[in-house]
Amino acid sequence: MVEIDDLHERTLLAPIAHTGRGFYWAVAGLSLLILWGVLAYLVQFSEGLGVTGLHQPVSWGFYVTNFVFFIGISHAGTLISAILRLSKAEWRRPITRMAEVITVMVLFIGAGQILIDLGRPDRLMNVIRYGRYQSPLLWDATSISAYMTASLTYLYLPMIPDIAILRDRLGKRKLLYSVLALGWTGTEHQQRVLNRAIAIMAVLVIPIAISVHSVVSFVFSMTLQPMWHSTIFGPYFVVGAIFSGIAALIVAMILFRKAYGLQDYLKPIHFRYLGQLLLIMALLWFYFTFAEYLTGYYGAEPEEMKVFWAKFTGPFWPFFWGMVLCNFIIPISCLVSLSRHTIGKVLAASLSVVVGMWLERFIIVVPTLSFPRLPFPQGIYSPTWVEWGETAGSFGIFALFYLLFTKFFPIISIWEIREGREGVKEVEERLISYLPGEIEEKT
Amino acid sequence: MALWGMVIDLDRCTGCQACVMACKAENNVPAVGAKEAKRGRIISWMQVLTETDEEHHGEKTRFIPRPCLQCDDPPCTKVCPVYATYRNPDGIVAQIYARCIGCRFCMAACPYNAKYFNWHTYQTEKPGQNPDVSVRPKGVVEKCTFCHHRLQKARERALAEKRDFDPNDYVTACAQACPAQAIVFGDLSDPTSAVSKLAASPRAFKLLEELGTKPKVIYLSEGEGRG
Amino acid sequence: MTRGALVRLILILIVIGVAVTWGYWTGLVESGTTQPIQFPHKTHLDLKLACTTCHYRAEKEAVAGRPPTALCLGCHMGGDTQSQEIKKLRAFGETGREIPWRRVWRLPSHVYFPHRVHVTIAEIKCQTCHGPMESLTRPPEAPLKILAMDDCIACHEKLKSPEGGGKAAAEATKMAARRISLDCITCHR
Amino acid sequence: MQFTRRGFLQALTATAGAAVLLKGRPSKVGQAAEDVERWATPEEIFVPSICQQCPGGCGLLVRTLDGEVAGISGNPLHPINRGTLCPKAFGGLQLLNDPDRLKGPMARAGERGSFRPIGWDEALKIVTARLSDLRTKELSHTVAVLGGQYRGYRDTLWTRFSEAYGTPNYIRVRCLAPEKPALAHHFMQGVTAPVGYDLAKAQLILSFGVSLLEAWLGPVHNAQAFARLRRSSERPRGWFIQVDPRRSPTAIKADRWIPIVPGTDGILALGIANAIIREGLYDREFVEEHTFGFEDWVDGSGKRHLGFKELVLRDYGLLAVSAATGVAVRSILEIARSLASIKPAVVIGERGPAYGADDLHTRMAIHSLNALVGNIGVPGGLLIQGELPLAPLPVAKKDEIAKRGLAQPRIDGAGEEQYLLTADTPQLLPERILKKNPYPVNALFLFATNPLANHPAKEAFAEAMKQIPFIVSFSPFLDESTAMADLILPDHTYLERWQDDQVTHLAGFTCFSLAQPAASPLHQTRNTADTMLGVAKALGGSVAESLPWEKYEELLREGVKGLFQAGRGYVTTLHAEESLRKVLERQGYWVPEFKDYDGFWKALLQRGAWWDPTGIPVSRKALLKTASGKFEFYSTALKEVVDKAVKREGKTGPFFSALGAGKEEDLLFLPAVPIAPAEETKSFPLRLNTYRLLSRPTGGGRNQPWLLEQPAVHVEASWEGWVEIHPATAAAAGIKEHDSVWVESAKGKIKLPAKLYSGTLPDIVHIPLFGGEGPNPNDLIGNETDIFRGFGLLNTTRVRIRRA
Repeated sequence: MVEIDDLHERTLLAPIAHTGRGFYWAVAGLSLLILWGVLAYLVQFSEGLGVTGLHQPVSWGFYVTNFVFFIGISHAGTLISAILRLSKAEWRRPITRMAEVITVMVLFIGAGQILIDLGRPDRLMNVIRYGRYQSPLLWDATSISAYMTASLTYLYLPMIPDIAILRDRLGKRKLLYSVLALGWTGTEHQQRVLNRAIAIMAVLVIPIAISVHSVVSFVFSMTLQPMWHSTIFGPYFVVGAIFSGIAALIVAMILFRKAYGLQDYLKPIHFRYLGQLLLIMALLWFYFTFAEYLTGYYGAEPEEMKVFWAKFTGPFWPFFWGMVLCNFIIPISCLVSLSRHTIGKVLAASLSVVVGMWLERFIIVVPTLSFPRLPFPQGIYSPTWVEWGETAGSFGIFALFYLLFTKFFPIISIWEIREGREGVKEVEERLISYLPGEIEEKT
Repeated sequence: MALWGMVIDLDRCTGCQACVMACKAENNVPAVGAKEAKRGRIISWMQVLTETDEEHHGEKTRFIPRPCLQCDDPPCTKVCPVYATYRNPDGIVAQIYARCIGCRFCMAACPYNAKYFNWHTYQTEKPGQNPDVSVRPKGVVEKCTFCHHRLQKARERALAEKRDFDPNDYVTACAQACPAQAIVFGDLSDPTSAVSKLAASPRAFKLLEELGTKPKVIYLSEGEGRG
Repeated sequence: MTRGALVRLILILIVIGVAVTWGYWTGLVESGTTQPIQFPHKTHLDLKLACTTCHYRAEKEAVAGRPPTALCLGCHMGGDTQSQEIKKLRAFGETGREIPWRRVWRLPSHVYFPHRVHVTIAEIKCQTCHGPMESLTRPPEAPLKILAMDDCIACHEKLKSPEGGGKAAAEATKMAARRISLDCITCHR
Repeated sequence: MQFTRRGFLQALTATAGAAVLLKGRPSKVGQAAEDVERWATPEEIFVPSICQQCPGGCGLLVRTLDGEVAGISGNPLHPINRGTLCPKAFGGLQLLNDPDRLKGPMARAGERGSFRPIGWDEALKIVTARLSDLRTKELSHTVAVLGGQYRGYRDTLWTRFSEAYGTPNYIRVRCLAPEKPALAHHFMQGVTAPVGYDLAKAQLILSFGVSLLEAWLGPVHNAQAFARLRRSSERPRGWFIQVDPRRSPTAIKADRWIPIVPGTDGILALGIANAIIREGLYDREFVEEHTFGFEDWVDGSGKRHLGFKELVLRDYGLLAVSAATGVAVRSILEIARSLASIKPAVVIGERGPAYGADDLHTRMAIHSLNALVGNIGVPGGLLIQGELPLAPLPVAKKDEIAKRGLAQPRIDGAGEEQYLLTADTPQLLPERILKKNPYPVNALFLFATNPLANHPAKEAFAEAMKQIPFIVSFSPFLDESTAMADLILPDHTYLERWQDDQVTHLAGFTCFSLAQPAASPLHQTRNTADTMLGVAKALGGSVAESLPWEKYEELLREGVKGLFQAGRGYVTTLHAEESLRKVLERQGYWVPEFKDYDGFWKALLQRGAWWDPTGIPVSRKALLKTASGKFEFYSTALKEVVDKAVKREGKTGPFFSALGAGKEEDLLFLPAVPIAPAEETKSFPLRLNTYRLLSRPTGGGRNQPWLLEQPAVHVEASWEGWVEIHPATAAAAGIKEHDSVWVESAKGKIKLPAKLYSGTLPDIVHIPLFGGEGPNPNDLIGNETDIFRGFGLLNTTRVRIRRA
């Protein structure tokens, strides 16, 4: 082990250099979840989707809910980091990497939900061989793969200097880091090119991210089904996605802050800013939800109202009101004042939003299918252990991969922090440039 | 080109389900078994829906036999990512089992719930089945095809016998079986056909017409009234 | 044998094993079919018999089917014979049972392929799909040609196009008021 | 329907060879070892057959591919169904291919219920030895044959076998009524031929609990008639009123549903009569000229008798009727006015199970409405149907043993004492067998019946069967009764055998259907008719001489010759040809179609049926065959029967006592249904009404998954039985939809899922005679029967419910 001189580097590389007992416990726990998921999938693969609780009217359930949810979470990442980066918000520096990793991990898992949901996963290639561009599902495939590529690149580019640090400082995995570092030496030219590339990607990734979730919403809104067929769905989904993304990011930040002792890097101020962002999103989410349901209520189409009342007072009321509680009441009450117990409040709000947003996805997918227009024998959907297993496994895989990532790469960008510290002066200059110049009194 | 359509007279329909069973026998539709049925997975390409007017405490009940409505503007085909379902030139909404990836988007999109999914392997090939129709594997969506294989065979017969195809050679199993002759099948593009004449009746209406799906299954309402 | 050679041998065996298993599994390799009678197609076709002389159902029905025993006996009845195979044939004839031919050519069950249209209207040679059956001196153990959907499509596309459409296409169009179709449900069922 | 016609014509050419092909083809079992694979869509032959899923008698076209059944459709030429079918017909495919079918004969191995397979020769030897042993011991009468729901030559064969062998005990355990004229028709009109209803031409149908669109005789025929009532080009939309305790699918399709307390249909009919008479709406001309007993009358001895009018006006005031039936006075008046003003109207009151204890008078009361509005012998009213002109078979030879055996009383007591008028009284069987009264049963043959599941006295039957030393079952399935057998000689299912069907009900024409085997037998089963011919031959002597046919088809061929020689009717043909023939026949011409019987037989096999549409359907003369030549409100024929019985047994005799001694005597012969006082109902506050579903009217068919999966449309149900409860009743008992509910009667209790159904009176619960696996409503129903016909009372049991 090479001695690492830089204190910052030492702290940030510590999780990669040393592995504690907690890590193994976490891996073991998550592996159990994943094992459950794998087992569930194997059963489902051999027996057919019949092992789930899905049935004739309700042909979509947990998997599609998870799909929308995970794709939603993915917005955390890139979108926040990109926006903060473009707006040159200096407090972003310790956050961006975490956000970007969430995006990449969760995108794969979200896309995987569709694979799990397919009756014939062996024919997945048909989508590519015989794809039909009329189908919103194909738009999804396209935009998600574009988003995957973009966010992977966007994650990777700012990591190059850090990988080079790892290559130089860390004793192990020399080969891996050398390859990934792409010969980074930190020359000025390299710096310039990298910065340019990051900036371009940041610009690119925002429209792609928005398109992804709009397209996900189109899966529902392009049909004629009551409470799906809505023009508001695109922005509504995007807002929800950012909302849940921020929440997931905050949860991840707090967890790693605690686990890896990053208190110096992730300070209450970060959480306060993010908390305020979350508050804004909660209000925005409420606005969209209110508009959506009020419009439906006033239109009072019988078919819409069947689903509407099923959510308000019918069999889905716990989910609906649970969603309102988790997405609005709890976060608002936690976030209005962040002067004290910032981190605790933000964590509570974020956890609540993660749950609430999952409920929201569920409450969008299932009730509409449960109440068909025609007098069809109705059925209430209740998931089986297989669906719970695959859901748990999906979360498990996400957490495990995230954890493993932190064992290979620094979760907080070393060079960006350093750059931030070195660039205080530059920031000062920039600040001054925002302000009106000193007024020279005319004489 | 013919435009195949169906008229179902709800006043004549007795809710006997002969159409349902005829369809099952003709198209090798499996019985899914007690356990699966309880979970709401009965496959019934033709299904008799019972509509009860809640304001009248069940006094006004009607039976609506519902096949696939073979929409001219089908919501299901638009969403299929792999062309496993599409409207063919005859106006029949086709379902290609060998292509279907089982995403069930078409089921979610169909406002008539006319599409059914094979949640398990419900049956394999065995005696007593109709060899003209394949047995569907697990994981694909299936639905009424207007007994398209009968059209195939009728056409092919005409071709082999070197005569013109006669639209009367083609009738669906449900229309053939209906004891009250409430189901009439034929060519909607031919104004002289029985089905066209009935479709012009003042009693005629279409299910969920307001959705603009343009179904080719037309219903005749009950009660007094001409036609 | 050196250790390296042994390892190499084992590796090769594993590769072959995997390939063969995979082949069986995906149906590329089929286990050979043995027929009750070693029927020589060549001998019969050399006598200038047409395929449809015996497989006459191909002209009438969707499936060509096997010829009935009675048809075989039409020629092979009476007189002495040295051939074991003809004796077997006669033995089947005496019991009044059909010869239990095993099926070799088999389309997937979701495909509808009407022989009669292809034989009588389109006048496609049997060999186009079945391969050089006329050269066989004993029954094939496996199909001589394995057809994929693309083979069907290619032919239909060719004939459907105005320039490719020969007599067959014109006739088909006229007779059935329907062109040679590329519509999936024409063949999928 | 051009399609079917063309298809059929092609089928005809194909079937010409079918019979030849099927003849002598070894069964599939024989070839199974050879592993013959089907060569996909091989030779397609359509074979006409007959559906045996219910007594409807529909003609089938069975699609066969190289002898394997691959589909069923209606025979477009068959006059009963004209190419259409009901849902049950398609279950036939699953019945045929049921994996649980018996694969061959079985003999009991040790305990009852365990079996070993044996060969047919051995099995037949066992039966023959047993029968011939009993015969030599002069115990031929101790052999009982239990038959089920079938008709035609299979019935003829069993009757003949019983006679020749020498047993009076050929007893039918039926779930539906025999189609001989109903007693009410017989006593009021004097007819001996079956009576039908011209539903297709009626403008109003008033139905008393007849499940017209579900399980009533010929469902396809009924549905066609209903469709014509509803929509026909030549007349306005007809009216249909359904009186029923339950809003059945029939009631749903009716213009008006009148809920009624079960068993009070007769009272309602008399209430309607009251209203019609009071308002003077009845058909005066018909009543005056063609009826007897309307007004009070004086007989030869000067004794004054009560007339129908006086009876109705005196005893059936609308308030009393309304109180007893639960039908509002206003509704009664409205029905009466509709019935009297819309013509032609037909009142139907026929169904399998009895209306109540006083079934005969209830039916007479309902039927008297037809006379009141003059619907007898007019189009759209009642029809008479002729008998089939089948060739009489040579008289069965009875030797001395047979004669002595036949002289013994029947073990079930039918035709004696209070069961004077019934043909069969299976409900008495178990008790009498157990008591060995009047003699023990030494052998029991079970054919097409399963009393251990389908009879309310099923437990008693089980007990009784334990006493019988030798039981033979012919069932193709190992059902409850068959499990008790010592020997199983499995029958073919109906698509595999030669059979006939003689439809003489409902349709207004006579029709004979003939079916050859459509499929090669799948298993080592044998047509029971052939089995019994074989047994008779082996028994030798007069039994063999009475049943001289080698094969069942020879028997059929002999009987059918009568149709060829009758000089009327024809083998079904295309509609155009039929119309021409009808025109000719109306003018007195009848053109023979066939030169010889061979041609006739071949055509019958190819087309499936013979019929005579131009018999005597609309004829007042043929319909009124009483001594007076009039419709008798006051049945002199019934009086004659009663008087004879009284003369024989005295007024204390069982028959007269059962009729209701002590009643005003005239009331016995008039359609008088007593208005019973309200019952004490504390322990069992609810009434149980059982009913038959269209999908499984005979209660069987648990091997037909399609039908089990979607048995009904009025409630959502699948695979298991259910109990329909009024929402208010359910709420009072704390029962919610799909809850498990215990239904308890004095006899027993069963657990069923609840269906809340507002289509009922609140104090009645309804259970379908479902016939699948699981709880059997026969566990609740008492073994009660009506006095006259001896049919089970399936709707008089009282029950209570509680949440399980």
